[in-house]
Amino acid sequence: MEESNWEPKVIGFLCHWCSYAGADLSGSARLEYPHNIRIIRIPCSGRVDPMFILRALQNGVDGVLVSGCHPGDCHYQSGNFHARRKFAVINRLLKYVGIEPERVQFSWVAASEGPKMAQVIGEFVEGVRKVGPNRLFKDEKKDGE
Amino acid sequence: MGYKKIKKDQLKTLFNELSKDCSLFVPSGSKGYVGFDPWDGNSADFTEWYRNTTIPPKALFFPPVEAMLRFRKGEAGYEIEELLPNGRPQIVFGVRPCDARALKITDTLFSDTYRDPYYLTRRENATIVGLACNEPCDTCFCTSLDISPGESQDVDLLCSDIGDELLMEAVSDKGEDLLSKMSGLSEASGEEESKAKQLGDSAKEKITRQIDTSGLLDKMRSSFENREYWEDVSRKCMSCGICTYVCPTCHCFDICDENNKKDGKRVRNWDSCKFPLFTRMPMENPRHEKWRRIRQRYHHKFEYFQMNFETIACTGCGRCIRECPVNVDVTEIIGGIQAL
Amino acid sequence: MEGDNVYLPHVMKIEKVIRETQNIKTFHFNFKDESQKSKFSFKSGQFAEYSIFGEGEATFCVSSSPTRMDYLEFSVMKAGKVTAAIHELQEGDEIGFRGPYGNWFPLELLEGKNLVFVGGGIGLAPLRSLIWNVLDNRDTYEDVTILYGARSPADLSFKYDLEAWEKDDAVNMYTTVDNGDEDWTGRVGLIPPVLEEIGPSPENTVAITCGPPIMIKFTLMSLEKLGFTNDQILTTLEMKMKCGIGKCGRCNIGNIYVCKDGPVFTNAQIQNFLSNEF
Amino acid sequence: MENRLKEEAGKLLKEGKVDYIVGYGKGTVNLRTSPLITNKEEDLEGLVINPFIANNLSRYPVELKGRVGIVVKGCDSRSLTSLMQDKKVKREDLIIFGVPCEGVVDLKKLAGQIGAEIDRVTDAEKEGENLTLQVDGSKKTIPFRDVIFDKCYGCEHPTPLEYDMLLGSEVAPNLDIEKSLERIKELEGMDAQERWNYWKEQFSKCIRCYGCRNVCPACFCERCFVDVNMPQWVATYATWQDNLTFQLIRTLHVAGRCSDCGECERACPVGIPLRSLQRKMVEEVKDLFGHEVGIDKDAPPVFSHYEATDPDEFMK
Repeated sequence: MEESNWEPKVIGFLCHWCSYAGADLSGSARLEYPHNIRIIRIPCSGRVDPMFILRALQNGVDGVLVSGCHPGDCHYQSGNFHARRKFAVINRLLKYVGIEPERVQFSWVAASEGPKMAQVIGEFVEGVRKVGPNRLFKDEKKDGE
Repeated sequence: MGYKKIKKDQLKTLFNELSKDCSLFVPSGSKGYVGFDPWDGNSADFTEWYRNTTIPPKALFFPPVEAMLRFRKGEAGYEIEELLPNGRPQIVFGVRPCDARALKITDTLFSDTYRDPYYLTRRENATIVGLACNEPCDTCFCTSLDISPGESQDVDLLCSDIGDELLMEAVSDKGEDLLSKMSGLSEASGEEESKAKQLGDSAKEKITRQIDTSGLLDKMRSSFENREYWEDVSRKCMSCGICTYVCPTCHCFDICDENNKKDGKRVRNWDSCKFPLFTRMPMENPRHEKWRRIRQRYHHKFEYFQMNFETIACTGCGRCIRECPVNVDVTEIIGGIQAL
Repeated sequence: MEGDNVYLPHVMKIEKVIRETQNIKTFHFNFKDESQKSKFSFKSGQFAEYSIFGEGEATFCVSSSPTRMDYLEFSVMKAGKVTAAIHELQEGDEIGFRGPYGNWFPLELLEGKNLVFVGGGIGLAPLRSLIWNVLDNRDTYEDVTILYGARSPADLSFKYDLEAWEKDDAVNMYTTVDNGDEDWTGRVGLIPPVLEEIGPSPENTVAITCGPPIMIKFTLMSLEKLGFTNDQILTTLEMKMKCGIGKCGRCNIGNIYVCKDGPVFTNAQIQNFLSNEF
Repeated sequence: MENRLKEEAGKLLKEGKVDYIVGYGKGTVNLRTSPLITNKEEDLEGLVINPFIANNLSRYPVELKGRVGIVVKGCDSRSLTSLMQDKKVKREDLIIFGVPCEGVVDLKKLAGQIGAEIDRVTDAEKEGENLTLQVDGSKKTIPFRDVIFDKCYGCEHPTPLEYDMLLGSEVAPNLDIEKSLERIKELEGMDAQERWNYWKEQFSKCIRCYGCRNVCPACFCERCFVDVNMPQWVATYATWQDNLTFQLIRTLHVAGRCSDCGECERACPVGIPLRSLQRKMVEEVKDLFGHEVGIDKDAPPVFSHYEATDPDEFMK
């Protein structure tokens, strides 16, 4: 893709009970958020396996946003608390191996926070735009014989 | 065929020259382990430190992963494109006698009944330049398998390190041909020839580790049902694939597709009988238990391969002993079988 | 696709999908490049490597008869990644196919003999290739007896074949299920005791059996009781395979490679090596 | 010490208190030791304790059915405790022989130090602060601290925390954290792109032998995610992309369980500096949750519980 007209393509893993509803709300309130995001609804942020994030990046998306209910608001009581521990180490590890922190982000957005969801997505996409297309897993030279 | 020689400080020039028309591979430690790497024009000083590689030269002919074909789905359905290795000639410089023998062993397998075009194309395009061992490792036991550290009929051209110079002798027509193309060589004297022989003999003496192959076929057969023995010797094994991947004769593989239905490659990759998944079928797995897998590995090398191809599929290179994280030792296991 | 690269698959077109049971499907398929078809031949008992591009290869026998070359057939039980993808196939889809590999049922040894086929579940697939082969040259063979069993009426595969053989006066057809249901009026019972009840004479007879390991085990015992010698029993073996040509190293039982030296063995051969590994 | 071990281990087998003894025996390769796993009393004569007992044996009791008498160093004992926390082994099924550890010799380092390969060494003995060697027939003395594994410099618990019998007297930590984290600091000094390229290069070497996974006591999954094919998370063949993804996920799976025993790195035949990933996570887990691996066998595993006050300044 030409660098000049490149648009970030990002994935959002949003929890069904809060962030997904939040995105829904921001949509129905006609709040604009960038269409660069493809949203995948998940039952709970606790469902997010680090594999999802790495596979998405390996398959070429430019950024991954994971969003769930605020601590204390989990539909399953503690899913997001457990998720938070995981996210904390994922965050540190990915940064350590050299994945730009802008590419992988975690957030808490409640069902009622339509504007916040739009804002989070907007800022996230801008952050990804700043670091450019994801070439992390690309081979430099064309493989093959 | 007379002996030629080259000064070691001329090797760099020689390598630069050889690598013009072909891919030249030499021992290198630049990646953090010793392997055959493409000649990079830098240092040809491996003769000073090189004993053997961690990854055997089989990897140049039967790589850990290789693309076999490409499939593409277009308007008219799937199209298949064969991906054979390019025909560029290769020279592998510095192959030890054990590994040269190992290539002969895998040759038989890959040319038996059905030709394996991937392996054989590379082999046909390759010239193997051997390097006799002056300093075998304490894990070596090639002499038990009819291999001499100082000689080899399995290479195309054999070098012997006689100090400041390498002595060279053509073994095959390919080797003769290569030798005739090399510049910077001079004739070797009879004295130097005998020095090489002497070094070879003393290398032979340095090898103390051994296995006893006499009557081994029968012993293997009768040890097969000795479950207690196999359970005992396999207890410390961690079921990783190191021994099989560093083995110059292990050749088991898997065939996989890239996860892309529209445009992807079918690849062949190393696989290992040490992994439980190797033989797993949906309903059952004949080698689910570790001791069965270990038994398969040693029986394959020392019994089945010998029955099918008249040679033991082990050359005593000692890599499995050196690299095993828990020190499973093939000489101990075969010794144990002989003592049963 | 010319040349001698044994790993290159032919592209095949699926012509028909038949749902046999809940987890077994049969596929009719044909060469996409028709010029390849005339060059192709196989024998009953041989197998091939079938692939779904992007998923991988899997091993199945060719379950149609070489006497009927309008199309080829294979049958698949859904069990893993590739078989699940195969079960998704629709008419017109394309698959990869390389083969045939392995040995075959020795027809010349069966000539002039009584034949007893004993099949269980999807194990009828390789047998039906041979059965149709035999029936298409009916005069060459003596009595033909077929015993087929499955766990339940719903698990019976190839019902169209069973029906045809049932109607054929030149075939002694027996069908049995381990457990019947309210609609089942046929025989109920495990294959080995039913076999003993039918009691085929071993005189000038060859038994050919294929099915799940446990069925094979007890069927062999029943055949022995009936007086069959190991040379009179043929079976096909199943092992995990990948290359199909004796190189990849997984399907061996002792020094015998099921893909290259089999998959068809006499019980005498099996007795020689099976006591070995399993 | 060795004699006491042999005697006590013998008693355990004789009295039927354990089914197996898991310790160290003399290896078949110069200087190396090898796991000695046995249910036969006569084999116990081969038990050794010396500065070359590199293996972490704590994985074996998970696989062995029955009760086990096991020899552990400091780091190994914490792996074992972590396995207790994950309910992979039961404390009551174990008789633990603790070995206070002053460090284990890294044979690669030793070879570098003496400028010769290990098979030239005919004899090696720790004498006080030094290692005395016979190299090609001549005596050499080198400071012991110069040839131990990097992990040993960062070892805060050289004496096992959990044991039934301590073989020898407690050893106080002799820390040189900086030296232990040298490579990690070096990596942290690079920019993101350089770091990524570094790992990319390292994992281009990986041949997927799974040595790292299979020697790791924290890798106890019945079926590893790389061996799962529905869905196929990671290709089974080696590409640097999948190799890296595999190792990153593995690193996350063992985070909070890894005691920095360094076995992964020692096992790796192609020399990938795996400890630089694992040890980094040890630091992070400690920093984030104040959790140190294998300290309290009754505590829940770090990722199966949480605190309301866990850090989340990284969350938006």
